[in-house]
Amino acid sequence: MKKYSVFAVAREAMRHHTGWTRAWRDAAPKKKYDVIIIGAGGHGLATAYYLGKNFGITNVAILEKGWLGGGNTGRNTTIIRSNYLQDPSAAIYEKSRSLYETMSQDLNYNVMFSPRGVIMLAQTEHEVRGYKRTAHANNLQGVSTEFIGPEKVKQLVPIINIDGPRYPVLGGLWQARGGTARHDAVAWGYARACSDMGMDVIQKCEVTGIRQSGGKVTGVSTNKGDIDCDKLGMVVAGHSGHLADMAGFRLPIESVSLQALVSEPIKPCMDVVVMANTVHGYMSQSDKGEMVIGGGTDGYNNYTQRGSFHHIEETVRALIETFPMVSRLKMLRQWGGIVDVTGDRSPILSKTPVEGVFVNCGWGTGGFKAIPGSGWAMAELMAKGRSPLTDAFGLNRFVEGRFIDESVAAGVAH
Amino acid sequence: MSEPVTALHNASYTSGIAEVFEVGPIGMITLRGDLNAKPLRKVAVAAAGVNVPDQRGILTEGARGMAWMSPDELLILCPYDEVHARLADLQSATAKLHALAVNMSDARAVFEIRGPHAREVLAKLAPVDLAPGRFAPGTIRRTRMAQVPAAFWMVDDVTFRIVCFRSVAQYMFDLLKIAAQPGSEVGAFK
Amino acid sequence: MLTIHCPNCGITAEETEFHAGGEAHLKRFGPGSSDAEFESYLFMRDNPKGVHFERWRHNNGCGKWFHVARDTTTLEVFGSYSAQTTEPPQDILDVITDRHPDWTQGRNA
Amino acid sequence: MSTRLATGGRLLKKSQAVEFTFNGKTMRGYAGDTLASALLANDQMLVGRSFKYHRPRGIVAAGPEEPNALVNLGDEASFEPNQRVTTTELFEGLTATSQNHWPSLEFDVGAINKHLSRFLPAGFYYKMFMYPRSFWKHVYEPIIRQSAGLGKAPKTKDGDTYEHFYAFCDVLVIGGGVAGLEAALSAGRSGARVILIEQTAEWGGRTPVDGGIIDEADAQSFVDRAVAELSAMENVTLRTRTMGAGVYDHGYVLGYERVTDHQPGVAGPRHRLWRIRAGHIITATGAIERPLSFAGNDIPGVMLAAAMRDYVVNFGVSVGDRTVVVTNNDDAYLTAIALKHAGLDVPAILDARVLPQDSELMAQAKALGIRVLMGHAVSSVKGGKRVTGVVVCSQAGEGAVLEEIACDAVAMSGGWSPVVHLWSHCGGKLVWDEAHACFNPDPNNPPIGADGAGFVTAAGAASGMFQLDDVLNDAHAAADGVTRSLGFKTPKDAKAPKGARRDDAPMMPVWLMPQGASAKLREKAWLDYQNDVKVSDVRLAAQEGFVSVEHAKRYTTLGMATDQGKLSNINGLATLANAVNAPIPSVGTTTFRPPYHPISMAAIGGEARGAVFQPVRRTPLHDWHDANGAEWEPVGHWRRPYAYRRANETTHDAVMREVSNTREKMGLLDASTLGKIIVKGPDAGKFLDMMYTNMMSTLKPGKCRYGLMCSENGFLIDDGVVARIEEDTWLCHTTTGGAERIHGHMEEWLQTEWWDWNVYVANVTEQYAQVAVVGPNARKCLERLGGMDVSKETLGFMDWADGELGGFKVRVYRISFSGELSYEIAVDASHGRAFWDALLVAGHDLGVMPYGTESLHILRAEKGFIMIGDETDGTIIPQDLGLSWAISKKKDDYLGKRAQERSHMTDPNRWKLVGLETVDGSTLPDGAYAVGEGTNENGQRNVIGRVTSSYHSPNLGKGIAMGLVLNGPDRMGETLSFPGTDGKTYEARITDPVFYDKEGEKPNV
Repeated sequence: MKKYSVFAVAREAMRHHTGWTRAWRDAAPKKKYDVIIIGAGGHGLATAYYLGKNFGITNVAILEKGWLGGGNTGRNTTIIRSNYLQDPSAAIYEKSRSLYETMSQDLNYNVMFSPRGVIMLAQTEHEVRGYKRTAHANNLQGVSTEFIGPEKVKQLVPIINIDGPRYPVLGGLWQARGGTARHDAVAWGYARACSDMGMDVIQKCEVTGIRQSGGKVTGVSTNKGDIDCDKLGMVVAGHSGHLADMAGFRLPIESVSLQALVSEPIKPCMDVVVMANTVHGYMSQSDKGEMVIGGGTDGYNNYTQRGSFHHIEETVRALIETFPMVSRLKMLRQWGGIVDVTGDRSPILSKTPVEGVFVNCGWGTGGFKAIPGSGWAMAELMAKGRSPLTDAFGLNRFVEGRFIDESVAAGVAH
Repeated sequence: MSEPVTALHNASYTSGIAEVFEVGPIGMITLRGDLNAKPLRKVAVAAAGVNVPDQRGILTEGARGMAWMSPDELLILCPYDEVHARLADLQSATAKLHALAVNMSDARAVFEIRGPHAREVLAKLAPVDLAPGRFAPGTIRRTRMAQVPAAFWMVDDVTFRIVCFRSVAQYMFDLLKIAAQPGSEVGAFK
Repeated sequence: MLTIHCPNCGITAEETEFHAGGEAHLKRFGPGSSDAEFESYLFMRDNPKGVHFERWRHNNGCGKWFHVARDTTTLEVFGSYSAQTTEPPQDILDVITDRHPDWTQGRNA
Repeated sequence: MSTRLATGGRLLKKSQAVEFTFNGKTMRGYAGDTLASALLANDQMLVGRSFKYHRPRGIVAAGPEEPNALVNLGDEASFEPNQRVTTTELFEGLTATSQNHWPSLEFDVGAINKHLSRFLPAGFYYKMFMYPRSFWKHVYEPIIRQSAGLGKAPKTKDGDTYEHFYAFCDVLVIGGGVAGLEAALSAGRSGARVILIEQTAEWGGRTPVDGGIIDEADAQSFVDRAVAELSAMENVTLRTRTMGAGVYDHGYVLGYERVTDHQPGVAGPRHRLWRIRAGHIITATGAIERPLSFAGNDIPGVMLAAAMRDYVVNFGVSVGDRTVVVTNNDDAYLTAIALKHAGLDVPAILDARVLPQDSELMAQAKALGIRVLMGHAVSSVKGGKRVTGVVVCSQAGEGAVLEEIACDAVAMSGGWSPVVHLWSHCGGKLVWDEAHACFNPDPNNPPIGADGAGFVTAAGAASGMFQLDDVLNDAHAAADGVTRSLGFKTPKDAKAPKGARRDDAPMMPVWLMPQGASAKLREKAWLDYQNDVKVSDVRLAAQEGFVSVEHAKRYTTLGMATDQGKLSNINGLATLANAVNAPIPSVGTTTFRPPYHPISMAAIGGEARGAVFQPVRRTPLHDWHDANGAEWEPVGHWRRPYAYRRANETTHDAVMREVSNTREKMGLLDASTLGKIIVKGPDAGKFLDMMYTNMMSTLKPGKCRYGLMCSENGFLIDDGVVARIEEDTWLCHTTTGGAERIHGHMEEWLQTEWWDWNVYVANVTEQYAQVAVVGPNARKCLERLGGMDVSKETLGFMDWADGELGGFKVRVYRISFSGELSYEIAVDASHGRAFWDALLVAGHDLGVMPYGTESLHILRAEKGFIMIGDETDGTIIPQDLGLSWAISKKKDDYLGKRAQERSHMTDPNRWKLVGLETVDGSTLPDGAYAVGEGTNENGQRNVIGRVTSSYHSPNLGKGIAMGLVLNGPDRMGETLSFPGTDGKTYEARITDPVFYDKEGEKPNV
């Protein structure tokens, strides 16, 4: 693989860039792999990458129904933070965040991780208490966060209105080392590195069946033929329930549409990521200058990658109230992604009832930030049969009532 | 007992494309029960002084009236100062039935929107087809107005009555003022 | 932005008048049930790419619950029916099979 | 130079001159101008800088597809960045400034990037800026960000208002060109309810500009007739300046009406967002011309041929004196002819095609003396900030120079692409049209509506019709089919007007000019003007394996600019297809997402800003609180007084005063926000036994009982006092903000699980103002009001009674959340304020003083009472909180019972509620955790408990707290360490959670 650097770019410029080679090989499936990962999104590619890098398992295929990174990896608002309340969450998200810090160098691919800082606004007394609690927890979890007052918020985010008549800003939970990254680049960087280790990234390869013998996985059927494997990882946000169906087990998952939008680009006006949970507004400014805005999820099951417009309305009015300047920007584009949501809104990284089949799903609205940590932990789980990072995220928690609840109680859909 | 006071002291706004008035207080009783059962219908008619309306219907006669709210719920309208007497009558008349009658007069605020653009003002706030011929007197519509639940009906072809919760009366009034602001005629209803 | 028909008050209105309530026809398991039954009742949800029977409430309207049969991949709606039933009625099933002859009723009902 | 012609300009009102400024320079135009035409009339060809290389940019289009000419418009409260000059109607006093340059439009330092452009190909930033690591955040990224972006960020609060409008129709026709007009006519005549919207201020679209003939008269007369007939139809609504912004599921469409953008200062909303629900949608959205990819096609003065025609015909503006036309189709000949007719010079038409014979338009052009060079192409355009000439070559070759033609403008046409955006938003599929080299809507794969049938039909040019008679027939037939399917009948004799056909020669797809252009030329051939994506970039992407169209788009940023690829998408796709040797349709398109054209955030927000951003719920006593120093706390949509701060008091002082006064004398609390739900019926007792963990069916009428509610998942979700009103009637109190939730919860179970149980519920929360009269003097105060007997004997602790106090009809509950003698009194809301005032008078010399929510919290914490939302967080079961006494052991079932039997719920190691007292009397930090020994496998410090509430108690003179602690109740007296976030560690002893009046004597007097 050709190393990327400013010198390589300069050298290529002299010959009109004719010397660049493919970022990843265009592979056809082999008869058998040690490990097959279904889903070449960020999580699937990262799982494969760390199987190779940490455990030397490189006889790996990553199968992708469409184009790699084409699911939620390429359609989220790229927020990276680890200021979670519960220990298991903080552990895996912080692992993830720390891996993001060195990802560009690890992969020799600039994923533009920008540790610009993330503020979660406290706009009610309840939120103040909640975030102070989180700050205490983070302090003991090795996650560097701080509860800051409204003046500091204003200083970090000059365009914010801290004395809105409705929800004045009372403070915020500040994670200075949170930030954003270039979402596509994460997938591309991992794909390139996996390919370089000899793994096969196979696009337009749709899995149509999970083959088993005696309760153990033997391979998959695909539109490109049957492929054998010893271990199988399902890493297909949004479609996990569908795949589990094929394997013959159920997941505590529902798939819903999550929406996002961007404004037209403007000159830099906001250097940090702001999340206003009371009013449901999440905003950062991309390097291109677009205001990147996260919306809400629909209440109904949906596989269309479209959502209902009233969620966009709710988000936009919240942002106008929080950042008055948004009023005179224009919405450039809105889109949706399918997220899979579990019974406690926390992810599942787990063995399954089928031996050799592992599942990584249920990241809901927060998967992008977890990509490297999730891959790291999933690789360990698949290679060694257990990982301290995934212990708490097993499927058995729904039987035991041992939930990982980051917000409110698991809703009882009756 | 003191004089009853409405949420907004009967505030009004008359400088826009339609006139907005907070009216009331108005006597309102929620009656729940089996609407197909004759005894209950009889009791309801006795209390309201009008017939039991059909699905989504409202019948009024002066200050009295009755509205169909759901398959097991009616709203009885009467003068505010009669409401305790009406309620007592209802409760004794339904003592042997499985039914529930409660006073909701104070729980709500009532607005009246008047003028040729009244339909447009409502159509800015409620996801309801308000074109002439599609919505007319005789129907009550329970829906959402901007961000709160509300119900409305037409008193005549240019007048609406809107009922919402008392706690959001100010919000509703502010909304209606904005929707009726000068220069905001839509001209969508011919 | 869906339109939904409420069979209780006869209104067809946009989604914002309604609240979605998840999978329909769940059987409640209470004390005395097994761990697996109870887990399944609370968390295991049908999540089909296709026909889904689900609960809705007309919360900004008549306040009543009802059921809807809907396709999760096209958002096509096959019909609304009473909440006071443990399975989808035949007329709804007929509409579904009429439009999608290959469809077979799964676990969900 | 570009200038205003003496004649022409069909849209201008020349009697009405308009003055405006651009970059501070005063300019003049006419009413009817767009800002684009007015700028061109003032020879302002250079209007902006591109995104990446900061190359000079001129106006290239005449409609919303314009990628280059974006300006900052207005100032202060009306400032708006990225406004397209082509869609901005000129008005008196308009001020515009150009964007994305420093220090000036003419001299931009950032333009150095254009000299470095060969070092900045597609994806360059993925390959560099990685070392050293810290440089990305501190050096590279800030530079890139500063160089990117377009307009300036608005600084002043928006001064305008916005609104929504809900509209319903059978047929929505989008696009007011001749196709849209004919479709609307046809639909309107059937009696269907029709809405017709047009994004510009004018009806008619392109056809009148292009000199189309309808029914043997000029198209304008058809347009005038159609508009007149439609206006007269009762069932038709017409709207100009209203764009179809997005098509959503089930026939939902956003219409974006710019109500006063063209006349700022006039009363009324600036934008109105129409939320249209249509039975069927007809998209008559026309087509957009494509640029040609040749070197230097981005130099100001190179313009789409049809746009140049628009400027001449509609606005009487010439873009240049000498215009070279370059094309692969007949349509561009119209521009040459129009220019010629306007007295302008057209030195040559470079037509890439080689044709056996001349078509009608070619013959016309030649007859006007225009030199037509077939099989020719542009090798490169000469010029910097303005075109100075073109270098001519053979299309078939590699760019060898045949001649140079001096000119100051180039009109280009690469063919036309139907506007399929709205068709595609909801999943409508496309088919490739070989003849016109474009994607058309596939009528066999429309977007699917609620009934499973297609709900969008494309008509006219938007469906791939390029002959006027085809366009009209198609529009007529589309509307006819749609109205019939909806059950309307079109009059039998109705048929489309006759459009004149033109004998056009076939177009020839040209994706690169010349076809063998060298790498050097390809590096100057722009696909996406705004984002600076060139043919070479797409080729590089393909070479590096980014062969999926989405990969190529994202890698190069093609089509991701503010025009969303309206000009670049097809050219980019074709370039990609060529690079990978695949047919264009197999490469596919990227997904079309709403909006069609950017719409204001303000319009999306509508009226919801400031006072009506969200509903505020006010109690009947709100005004009194507001007038008496209330500091508000939002609780759900309610506002409750946090404390009543007096002059010279801090909020903390106020709270301390209120707490002490309530314990010593008497406090009043506005408890109106607490939910009140009536539950009635023969099965009400059975029902409440399921809802609550307690046994409610055994409560006696006249009595109250504290109850807990759990979710089916076992967690505590609400609590409150239940009063049995009559044999078959209960009143359930909920927490503030819990009323709607719990009412809904009850209805849900009644309607969907136990529908055969005879129970009715009603949420009567807002019927009452409820006041808690609390403290040693409470009874005295009520006795002064006079009326019902409120003595201990008649109305004991946990009793309730109806009666009269001070002439008010009241219901009085002897319940206490403070541990004091306390009455909660409900009175009809319309009398609430008068009752409150009466209490203040009666209690005046008894020390009456209202208290807020913070005091409420401290009073309850002193008593060890739990608070939903403090001690609970959605993960807590009653057993954790020492509330097992409130869980009936006699019941077989209640919601949450089975869940509480799961292994993790019965785990003896669950943390349990205790009191906590610091050893030094200080206040524990809220939310702090108690640490145990060592760390877990993930390196996190082991924790054994946490603080759930913590306050300074003025009555006890020290800090008090509650918390959940591992084996807490068994560890009384032990000291735990709580590291704060302030660097200190707090030591606290485990105690009983009841700090005040442990025997509970005080409320029971």
